[in-house]
Amino acid sequence: MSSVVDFHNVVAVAGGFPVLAGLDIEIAKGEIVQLRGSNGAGKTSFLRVCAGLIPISDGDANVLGFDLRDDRRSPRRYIGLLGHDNHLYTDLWVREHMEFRAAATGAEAGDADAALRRLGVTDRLWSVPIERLSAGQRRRVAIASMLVGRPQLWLLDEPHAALDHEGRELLDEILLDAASSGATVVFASHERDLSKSIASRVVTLRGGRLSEDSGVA
Amino acid sequence: MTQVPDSRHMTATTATRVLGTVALVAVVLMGLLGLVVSPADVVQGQAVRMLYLHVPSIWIAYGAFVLTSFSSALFLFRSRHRHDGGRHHDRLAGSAAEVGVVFAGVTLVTGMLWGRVTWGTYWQWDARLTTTVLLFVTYLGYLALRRLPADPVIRGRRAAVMALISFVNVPIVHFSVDWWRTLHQKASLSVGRRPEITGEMYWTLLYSTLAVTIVASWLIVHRYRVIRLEELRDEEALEALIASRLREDDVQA
Amino acid sequence: MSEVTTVATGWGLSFVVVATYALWVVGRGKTIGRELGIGGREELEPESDSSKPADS
Amino acid sequence: MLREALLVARKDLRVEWRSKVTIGHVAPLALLVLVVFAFAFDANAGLLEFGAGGLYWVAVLFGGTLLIQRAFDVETEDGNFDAFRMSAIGAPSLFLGKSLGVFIQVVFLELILGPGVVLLYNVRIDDWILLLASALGGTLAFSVCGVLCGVMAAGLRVRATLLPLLLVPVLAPVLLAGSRAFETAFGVRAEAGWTWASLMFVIAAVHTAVGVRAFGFLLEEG
Repeated sequence: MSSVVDFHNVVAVAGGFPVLAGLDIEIAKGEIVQLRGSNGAGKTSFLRVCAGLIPISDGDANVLGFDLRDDRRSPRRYIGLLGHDNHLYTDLWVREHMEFRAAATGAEAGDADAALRRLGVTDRLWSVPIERLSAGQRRRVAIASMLVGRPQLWLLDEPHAALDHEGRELLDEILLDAASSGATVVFASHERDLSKSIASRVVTLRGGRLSEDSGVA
Repeated sequence: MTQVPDSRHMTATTATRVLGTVALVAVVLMGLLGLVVSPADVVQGQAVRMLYLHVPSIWIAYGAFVLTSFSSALFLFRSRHRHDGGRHHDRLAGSAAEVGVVFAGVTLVTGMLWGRVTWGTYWQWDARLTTTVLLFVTYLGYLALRRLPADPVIRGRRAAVMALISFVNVPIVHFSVDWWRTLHQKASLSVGRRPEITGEMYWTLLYSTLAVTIVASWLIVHRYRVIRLEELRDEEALEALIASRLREDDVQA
Repeated sequence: MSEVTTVATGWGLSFVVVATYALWVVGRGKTIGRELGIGGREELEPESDSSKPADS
Repeated sequence: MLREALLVARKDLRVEWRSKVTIGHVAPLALLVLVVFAFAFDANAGLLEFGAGGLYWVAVLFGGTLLIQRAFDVETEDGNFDAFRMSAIGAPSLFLGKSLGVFIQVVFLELILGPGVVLLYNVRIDDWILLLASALGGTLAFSVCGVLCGVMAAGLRVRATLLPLLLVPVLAPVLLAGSRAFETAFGVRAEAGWTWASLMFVIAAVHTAVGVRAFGFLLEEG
């Protein structure tokens, strides 16, 4: 199986701080990896480096076959990133936002509707300004925005945060579906019990490096 | 300038010590020539002595801004091929802009005082003064952008783009202000005609330009090295942080 | 203001501006150098005149 | 590229349509500026009529700067620049799209300010074509320069103060040209209106070229 993420001794600096300090990790296609670690361990930064948003200053990093030292842009179109922020235009209606996101990733407007339905955002909410949604509903719209791009590599930062029980199960189901259809999923989460159910591998980061790795299940 | 002192000498090297001495002597000589030896102008009287500072300062300010733009362009488009990631160009752009702003300030001060004597007012909407004041503020903005805390590469790129924007704007500002002032009020312009400078005055002016250029180069070289030191300090702090992250790992693992 | 005073003011102000800037640059270099723990040599012979700025 | 730019512009106009910041906040403020100018000139009809062209552009600058601020706050408040970096939309398209969005909003602002100047300052329009052409050129130049400077200040804590500091010197020639061109169009000055109008188109073209080439540098982290 080819590796989707292949990091060797990666150092990355953001804002004058070494967010990754020599990270070695390899993630294979179809894996569901849960990232753990205390605050500031480098979980978010790892996801952003994978997405090509933070440049690497040392080591070798390969994502989806692209060498991040040469080209941080090309892999992005195959990657879906759900950050801490939801990346939502809060003034827009849910449907308008989704239409824009779909068009921006080259998907059809119909895909946007399907993605919203999949996340359980009902038609009733489509003509409501995102501003008026609850935190959980916003998170669902954010996940739907990501789903619409049909990424090969899913990078999610605390995706379960703000979601209710039903939402979490829904998300787990979506992630399992994605992995079984050949996508790779990496998500950061503190919640050990919950994630046990879907993660095929648990990786712990500490101080910008790999500290524990449960290995491929 | 490319060879940064091997951190033993802080910002001075033998070469720049010599340059500094030369600059000091040149300035003393410039003062003597400009203020004592050269004669007063027939039309302008003593006021002509202001030009020995004013004109070289304009030249330095413009020259420094051109250097900033040139280095910024190299930083943006040529840094891939350099092992330092173009930092050299970035440092040069930053130090030149700062020195340029200082001399643009000198240009404005001397220009206004010259105007006080020649026109009777500190400020005329003279094309050159107006252009200079706009450039002065433009590059103050550029320096403000450089001072913001940010990743050095991000900050360097932002500043470099701003330098390019400012640079393409220089001729636009120049021509528009020039047009503006020549399209009407022709009279006020001819009142303030700069004198025909010949003979001793000419040589004094030429010499002053040389002296001020030496001073400016000394300043740019030293500012460049201070920026280099700042970067060294940041790099050292970063290495310490990386080391502490590695220890953090050992202790807890 | 007479012409002579004006000229003197102009030269004086310019001198002060450039000298202040030059001293600031040198001072900043020394401060950071000391933070970095380099340039101990400089502290042994602080009167290195030529590293002092020249001004106009 | 054009399709993507239109997509971005349409999104920005939708955001405006839903939030009504231009119409609701910026336009009334800009009108108020026109009133305040009358205080400054002691409501001297002659002075106001003569200065109307310049005052108009100063009001546009004031309102437009707020618009540009807003156009980038929309992008940074929920990390939307990250979404742009991850999307298929290239930096040149984003630059053109944002500029187009700002342009259309500034045109709206001017549709309110224009009649305001005519009515409040008792201006008589001599040359409609020159007026419209210079308004078009000035607004284009304003939009592209504004977006270029706007992205540089975007997301920074000091953005509210930094943006005008960067923008106003860059726009100084536009203000100069716009004022002179309008004065000719208002018939208070008999010279070179068209020269000034064309200068603004040149400025717009030059900065568009810079923006298309350089916007990518401003979007990436490192």
